[in-house]
Amino acid sequence: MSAIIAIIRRDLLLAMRRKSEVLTALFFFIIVVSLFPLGIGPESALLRKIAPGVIWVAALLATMLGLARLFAPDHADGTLEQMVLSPTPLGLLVTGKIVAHWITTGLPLVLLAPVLGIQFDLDTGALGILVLALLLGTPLLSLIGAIGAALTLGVRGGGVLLSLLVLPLYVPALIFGAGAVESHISGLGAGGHLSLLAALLALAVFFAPWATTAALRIALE
Amino acid sequence: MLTATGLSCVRGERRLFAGLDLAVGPGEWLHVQGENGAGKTSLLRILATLSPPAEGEVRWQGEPVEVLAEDYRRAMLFLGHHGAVKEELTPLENLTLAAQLDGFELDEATALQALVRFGLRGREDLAVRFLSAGQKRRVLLARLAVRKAALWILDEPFTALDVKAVAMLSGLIEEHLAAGGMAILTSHQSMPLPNGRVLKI
Amino acid sequence: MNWGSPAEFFAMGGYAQYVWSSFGVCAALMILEPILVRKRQSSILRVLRRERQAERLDSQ
Amino acid sequence: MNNPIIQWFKYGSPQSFYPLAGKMIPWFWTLAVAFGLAGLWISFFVAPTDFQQGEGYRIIFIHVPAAWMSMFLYIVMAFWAGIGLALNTRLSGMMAQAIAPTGALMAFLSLWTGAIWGKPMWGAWWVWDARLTSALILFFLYIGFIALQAAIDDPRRADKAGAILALVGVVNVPIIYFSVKWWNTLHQGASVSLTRAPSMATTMLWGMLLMALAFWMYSIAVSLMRVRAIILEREAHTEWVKNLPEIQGKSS
Repeated sequence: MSAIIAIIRRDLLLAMRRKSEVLTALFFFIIVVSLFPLGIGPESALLRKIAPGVIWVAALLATMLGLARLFAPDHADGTLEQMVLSPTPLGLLVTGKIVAHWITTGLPLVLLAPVLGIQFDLDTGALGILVLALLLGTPLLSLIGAIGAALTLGVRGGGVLLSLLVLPLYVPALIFGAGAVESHISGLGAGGHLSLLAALLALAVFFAPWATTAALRIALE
Repeated sequence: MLTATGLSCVRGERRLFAGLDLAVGPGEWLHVQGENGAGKTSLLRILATLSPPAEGEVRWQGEPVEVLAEDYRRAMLFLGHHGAVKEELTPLENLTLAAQLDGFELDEATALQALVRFGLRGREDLAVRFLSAGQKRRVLLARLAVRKAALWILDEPFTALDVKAVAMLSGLIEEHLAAGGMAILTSHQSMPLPNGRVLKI
Repeated sequence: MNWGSPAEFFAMGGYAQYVWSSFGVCAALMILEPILVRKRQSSILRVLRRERQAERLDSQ
Repeated sequence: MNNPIIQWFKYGSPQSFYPLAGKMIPWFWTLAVAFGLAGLWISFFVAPTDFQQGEGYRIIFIHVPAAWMSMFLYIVMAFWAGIGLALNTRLSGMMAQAIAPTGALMAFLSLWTGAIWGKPMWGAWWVWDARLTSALILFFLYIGFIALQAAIDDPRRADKAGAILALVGVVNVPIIYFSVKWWNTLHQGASVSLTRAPSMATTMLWGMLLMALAFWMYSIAVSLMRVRAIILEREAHTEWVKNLPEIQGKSS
């Protein structure tokens, strides 16, 4: 357990020393979301309708930005090798790294989403559901993305390949996440979507670190 | 005691070596020599369990290393081509964090002492990216000194070190061997250390 | 039998362009794929034969 | 490890599989052509005109088998990939690699025929129908698998990385399919469905079944051809490849 906390602290410390990267992903998110009204028009009924989808798609893309650097720097300077050789099981360390990735990329998106939702004229209830859905969904994005990041480690054209591998796997998260807000707005209640999202998250928590670990070992062989 | 029997390594379509046997006991060290591309690094990576051998097996204290898994990794320290040092962190942070990942707490005094010993006094709180290549390697030497491992597997530990640092490292290895440790290393230099054997591949 | 004449068959009750473009593309791709695989096989065989020949010349 | 099945996988080596595959390929081609002709006969001459969709519905006879095969081949590919990962056999990875392009072709065909069928029925080339959307994502998954394997130089590493991706994909495919269906009902998608359309006459089922068998045999035949090429490429420098009659042949 202490090793998990150590690696989370280490990655957060590194993120603090490289603030610009974290902020870039965050501003990317804000800019992408803010561009939509400019492209579509300021009509608030339409904006309300597209808001959940737009915010979710932007969240997917913003998470993708950070993924390429989830393992690559550690791979380049040899610390990843040391993690594989550490007496602590690699699965735990990988889980720690995924948690740190979520804290630096997912959590800021969750916190910013209400502000962006207001731009799209969402009411308070919908904002709450949006935050809740993102809170369940963004860890899922980090978990699934980690598999892709590990698979494309040290591979030619890794960045583009990463999005090709990961984005199709993000489809369920996108559907249930954006769907939660939509069905709340249309009065159907978001419970079903949110519990499905939670179920997916539970599945990913078990499955993704295992797959990521296996992929990392292959990449280092 | 580390033993390996019948190791072979295949990279791509090429067979780098086959039927390789080796044994290193307490207080002994092994100097792996060979031309560029002969498979020195591959051999060390196999011994460190980073990659599986195509054939053969590696045993630690008589048990296969895959079975021992974490117990073997606790007893072994591998330093590869890459420094395994984070550029953004200070030498002190690097040492303590590496120790935590290895599953033990390193108090600041011990860490500081190791850094001073390897001539990094006054550099403890400077991000590693401001250090020279040789100083970066010295951070690694400090890590060797603080981590209690019975077996050291070192890939080209002398690169980028100046005369003084080479002497320090040799001294460190000698101390390690005298305390009953084992070492396997690759190097282009010959090393005047006792109980050494040479493995040519 | 559904069709009075070949012309009727090819007209597909007014859906000719849809039906034939589906079946046509399907047939074309399913003919093309084995041809491409065959090409891949024969090109590797050619390389191997040449290597073998070179080896033989070398040993003579 | 004394399980005979495991032994079979271990010793199902490329060397013994290469000539075996060569012998099997003509048989599968024969079967594919026979089933294909029978299926085409039923689809064009036996199956009656649909009163609602006219002759346009005949696209179903290739659309559905292609869709079935695209899903089935993904599972088969993941199965071989998983075997390769678990037992570290060389041949299984090659099988997975050989199946992928054919699977992608099937996914593409089901998209293409679905879109073409949609134009007269829905009045649009593309409708976000649950089946078409999942086929599209499945196609992306195939492309991802092929691209990942192509990007890694070391074939063994490519096999293993591809295997993990295929296994992750195979867990995800049902989730994706379910989520897309859910999404589709929420948004009240197209009400006409390609498969539910006419009251499934038995002749139609037979036609689809025969065509599916033809597609299946075709997939096996092409995959075997491709796996033979892959075996030669990867094992080019082994003795047994050098001594193959088709390589020895010409000059001796």
